[in-house]
Amino acid sequence: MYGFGLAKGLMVTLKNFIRPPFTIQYPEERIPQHPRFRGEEFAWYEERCTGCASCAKYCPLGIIKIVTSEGGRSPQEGGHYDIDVFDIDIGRCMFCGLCVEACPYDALFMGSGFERGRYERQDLVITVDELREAVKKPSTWFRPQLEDSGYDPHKDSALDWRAVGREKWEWHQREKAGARIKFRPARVGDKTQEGDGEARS
Amino acid sequence: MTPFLQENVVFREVYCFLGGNEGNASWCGGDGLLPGGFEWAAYFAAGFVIMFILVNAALLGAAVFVWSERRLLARFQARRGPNRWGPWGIFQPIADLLKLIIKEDIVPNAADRLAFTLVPIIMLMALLLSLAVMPFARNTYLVNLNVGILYIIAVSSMSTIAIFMAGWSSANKYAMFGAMRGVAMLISYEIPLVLSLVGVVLIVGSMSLVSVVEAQTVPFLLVQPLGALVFMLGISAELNRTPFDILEAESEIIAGYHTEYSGIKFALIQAAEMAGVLAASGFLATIFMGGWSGPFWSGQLGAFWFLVKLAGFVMLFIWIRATFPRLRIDQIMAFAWKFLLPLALINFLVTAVQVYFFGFYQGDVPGELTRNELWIMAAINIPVALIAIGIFGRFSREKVRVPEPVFQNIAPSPRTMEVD
Amino acid sequence: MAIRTEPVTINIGPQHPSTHGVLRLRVTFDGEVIVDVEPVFGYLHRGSEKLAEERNYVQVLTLTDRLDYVASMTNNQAYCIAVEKMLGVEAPLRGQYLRVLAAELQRAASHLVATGFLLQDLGALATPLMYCFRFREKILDLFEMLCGARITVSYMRPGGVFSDAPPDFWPALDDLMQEAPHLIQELEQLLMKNEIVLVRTKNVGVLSAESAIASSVSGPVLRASGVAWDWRKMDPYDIYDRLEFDVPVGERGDNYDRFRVRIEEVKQSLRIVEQCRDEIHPGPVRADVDAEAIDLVLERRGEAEKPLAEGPVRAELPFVLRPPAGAEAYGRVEAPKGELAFYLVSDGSIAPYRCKIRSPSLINLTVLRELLVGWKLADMIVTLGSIDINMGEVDR
Amino acid sequence: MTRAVQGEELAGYVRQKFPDAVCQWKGESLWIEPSDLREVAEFLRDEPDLDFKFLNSVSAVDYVQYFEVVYHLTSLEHNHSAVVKTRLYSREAPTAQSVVAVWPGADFQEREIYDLMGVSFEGHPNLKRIMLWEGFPGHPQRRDFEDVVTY
Repeated sequence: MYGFGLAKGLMVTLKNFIRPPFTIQYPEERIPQHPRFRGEEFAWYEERCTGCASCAKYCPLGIIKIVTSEGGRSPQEGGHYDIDVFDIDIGRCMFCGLCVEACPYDALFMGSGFERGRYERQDLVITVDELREAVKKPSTWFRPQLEDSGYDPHKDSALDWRAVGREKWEWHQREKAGARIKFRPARVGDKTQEGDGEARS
Repeated sequence: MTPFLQENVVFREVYCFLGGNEGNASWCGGDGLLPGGFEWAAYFAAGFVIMFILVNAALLGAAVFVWSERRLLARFQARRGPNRWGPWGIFQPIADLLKLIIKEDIVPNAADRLAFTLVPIIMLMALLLSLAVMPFARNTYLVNLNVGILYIIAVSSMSTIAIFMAGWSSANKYAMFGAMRGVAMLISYEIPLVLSLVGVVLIVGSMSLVSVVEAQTVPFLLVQPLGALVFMLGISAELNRTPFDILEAESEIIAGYHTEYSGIKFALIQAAEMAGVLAASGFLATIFMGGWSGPFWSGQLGAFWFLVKLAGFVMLFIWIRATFPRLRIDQIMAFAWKFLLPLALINFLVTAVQVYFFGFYQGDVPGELTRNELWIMAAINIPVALIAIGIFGRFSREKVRVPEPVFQNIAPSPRTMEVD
Repeated sequence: MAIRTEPVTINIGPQHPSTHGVLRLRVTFDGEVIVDVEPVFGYLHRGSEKLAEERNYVQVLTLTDRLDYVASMTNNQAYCIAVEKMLGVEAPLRGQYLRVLAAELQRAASHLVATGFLLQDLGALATPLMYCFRFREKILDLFEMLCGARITVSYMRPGGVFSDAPPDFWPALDDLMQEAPHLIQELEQLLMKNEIVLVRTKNVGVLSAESAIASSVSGPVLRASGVAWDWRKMDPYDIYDRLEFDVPVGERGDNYDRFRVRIEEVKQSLRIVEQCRDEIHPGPVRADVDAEAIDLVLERRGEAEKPLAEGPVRAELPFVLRPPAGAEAYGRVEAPKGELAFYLVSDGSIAPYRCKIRSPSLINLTVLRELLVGWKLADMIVTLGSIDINMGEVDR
Repeated sequence: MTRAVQGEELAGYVRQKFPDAVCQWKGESLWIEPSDLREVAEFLRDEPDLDFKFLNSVSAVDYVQYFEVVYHLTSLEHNHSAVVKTRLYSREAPTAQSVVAVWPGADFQEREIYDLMGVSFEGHPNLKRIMLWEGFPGHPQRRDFEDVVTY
């Protein structure tokens, strides 16, 4: 009989008519974001930053501008560079996160915001003052130490600079102690990996 | 002077309230407000009131239909639809309308201004004229024309002219495509559309929609299943609804004939289209579902029954729109000529034989078929419909055959790995 | 009686609802029938190949996300494979599993988009599109867990993936795998036997196997024409030689076959994902290299130091990669749209000397004229949809 | 696994038919004289042992001294692949022979090379700019291209 395919299609749409919608009412409801979400609201810890500008170098678009000046004290006295300018031009940022990946001192973290709509382009530049004053809820993207501690930027409170570093991270401590150096990298063809640890841990 | 609208309740009340002292005594209780010799003023005032109600009801109905279509379509698509303005977003069409009114009314430089401007008016006019004969409830209609069905068909065809005018005057190739498609398609679909109604006319013995409703002791959907199917498909082609919406196929020709329209003209075209769906649903309900007659209290609840049936058909239109892709122009034409036209002719033939057999014209006065005779006709016509659809569906059998999926399990070529 | 007709030339696009981006087709019609088609490109040309010459190897990765933005994972994968070929490095096993898993999820997502938009082009008013996107959203949620982004993922790195999957990824994947068959079944019920879809797509836009091969067509379009050619089978990269899956092949190469091959491939992709999920084992996800390689880098900079420890020292692949001068590699994957390849040439610096992108969308468009001439306007839209192009990749 | 036909092996085949066409070979690559390109391409496609019916891609690399046009070929029947290159030593008007007649799939790729690299292809049916607009100054993919367009 002809038209059965059409009737079936009608039944499918009817079934979906009865079901609740899958879209959400955005400003009121939100899709739960994963802690790894890469967004704006960069978390920058001035205490950890040496002004080495690795992030600026590795940014594929060159949108991070860093100007440093020598602090008053000598390095022996614990002095370091002062960060005068730390501008991130969000208007051109593509949130690839390479700046975070490049930062050797865990000073820069991605954030979880995505609602930075502005009427002027210059308002899209995150300045150093804004970064200093921001509530620092770092994303766990490329920061396994945060991920291991179970930190969730959407639920937990803001983190202090002492709490975000890699030196607190036990796994890294073991790595520093040489646990990883002995590790033989796995290659295709190795069949000997079964049994060490539960599958897909 | 006896205005031919006198059967209408609203008209009569207004006319008698205002009407002159003379000439209305026969069907008005007493004297009206106006002095004698002013019957014409009462006549126009009463006419205006009734037109005002009807036009506004149609346009408001279009607004409600826009809202409900958007909401229902969204629900079919597992979305939510407009829900910001008012409860459940009910004021959304008003917001849309306000937006469209304050937008610039653009007329392209190369456009034929007069034809371009006339289009929304003609489209809306065609729609509103066709509402004149629709019985909304018992004794609630503008006029009981004895050629009501013919009148509907004739008046609604005027929108074809409007569509062609829009396509031609816009000086836009997309609009021209839409218009050419529209003319080709709409004219083809007129024929099965008219023929599908011939069966109903034969049974009722009158073209008046009022007598069609009164004759329906059994819904004509059962008595005339083929006619109802052909009319439903034909009317959805006339209304440019999926799967026949090639006139304004947004994925092919942007917006079709109204590509260049903006602002209030666009709003009027949309209103005409949307209210057209309502009108078509109303005619479907009237002709095939018994109009205002319901299972009980048909006299008091006539408008309610009518609205329920209308809503049912509107829902069906929306449901189909949410589900089906559209056909191609040549397939649509083939569908009209090779499928709908034979079905309509079969329906016509079978009905004619039945009506003759039941001795419809006995004596001088056309009698009505009894309820039992209608049931017998239904019992014959439903199998006839199924068989006819089956026979004519076979011609497209090869086109709709579903091929079996083919898999080729290629053996993976071995990888030569260097393992250190 | 002969009717005198006059051909009409219409620019379809660059702003048109169904040219899948900013493709412009200069079409000549005779009535509704297409006489000539000429695609015009370049409205989204961003010069990715030139940009790549000024960025280091990891930074180029972020450009690849933007090529085919509905299938970023496979773009990443193709680029990483090319770089790894140049470096002579191979990703560790877990890294390869994660890559394949992500790439197959991406393939499913991309095919869902293609199917949804194909039906949108048929005029199905967004209903199948919404159902497809509902499914795709769930896959994108998984991508967000993996790498913090949904579209422009930048998940993979030369030598593996940037990081292991988070622990909550696996239960979420299990949920998706349980739900997926129902969603696909629903889509099939809605469409595969729908008479209107059948009459619109069957025997329309037929591409013969010979002309498909001659025109370098690849991917589902090639397979729909009856050529069982899938780089995952014929030249297995990553761990595809360990996985079991079938290659769906079309009969005639019409629009319906292309559409059906995609739906079947979604099923096969989910099958692969299931296997990856069951077989994956713990281990590193990013390649380690011998410390000598890093020493070489340091030496070139004149900063060579003594080895830190006795014996072979291994460290993660550094951020700045320097393949040997003169090295070149043609790294390819079977992307959802077809064969996606990166032809990289190195001059020993930190940036590729030349990065040519072999984009399947552009080359698949070669057959467009052949497919369309003689058909109607409505078929043109559907055929274009069934080729499944992405302008980010066509124009690069 | 797709077998890479080594340049030496490929050169053996080509030299039997066209003794002067081969410039050199190294690894997987085979260099061909630009003037013989089209005949060699036809030969590679039609020779049953080689059967390179599928042209993967056409690329051009600017080595400043010369341009190199690279053809990646695959045989679907034998599942092997080859890399054929040709060098064009002209900076002003580098011209290679078009292979569109052999592999129609080269159409857009040759146009793209012409547009971005400035290598023109003799015998191409429709050689004009593809990504950039007509009248764009220079060919941006060249190493010595300087952006003269100001916006």
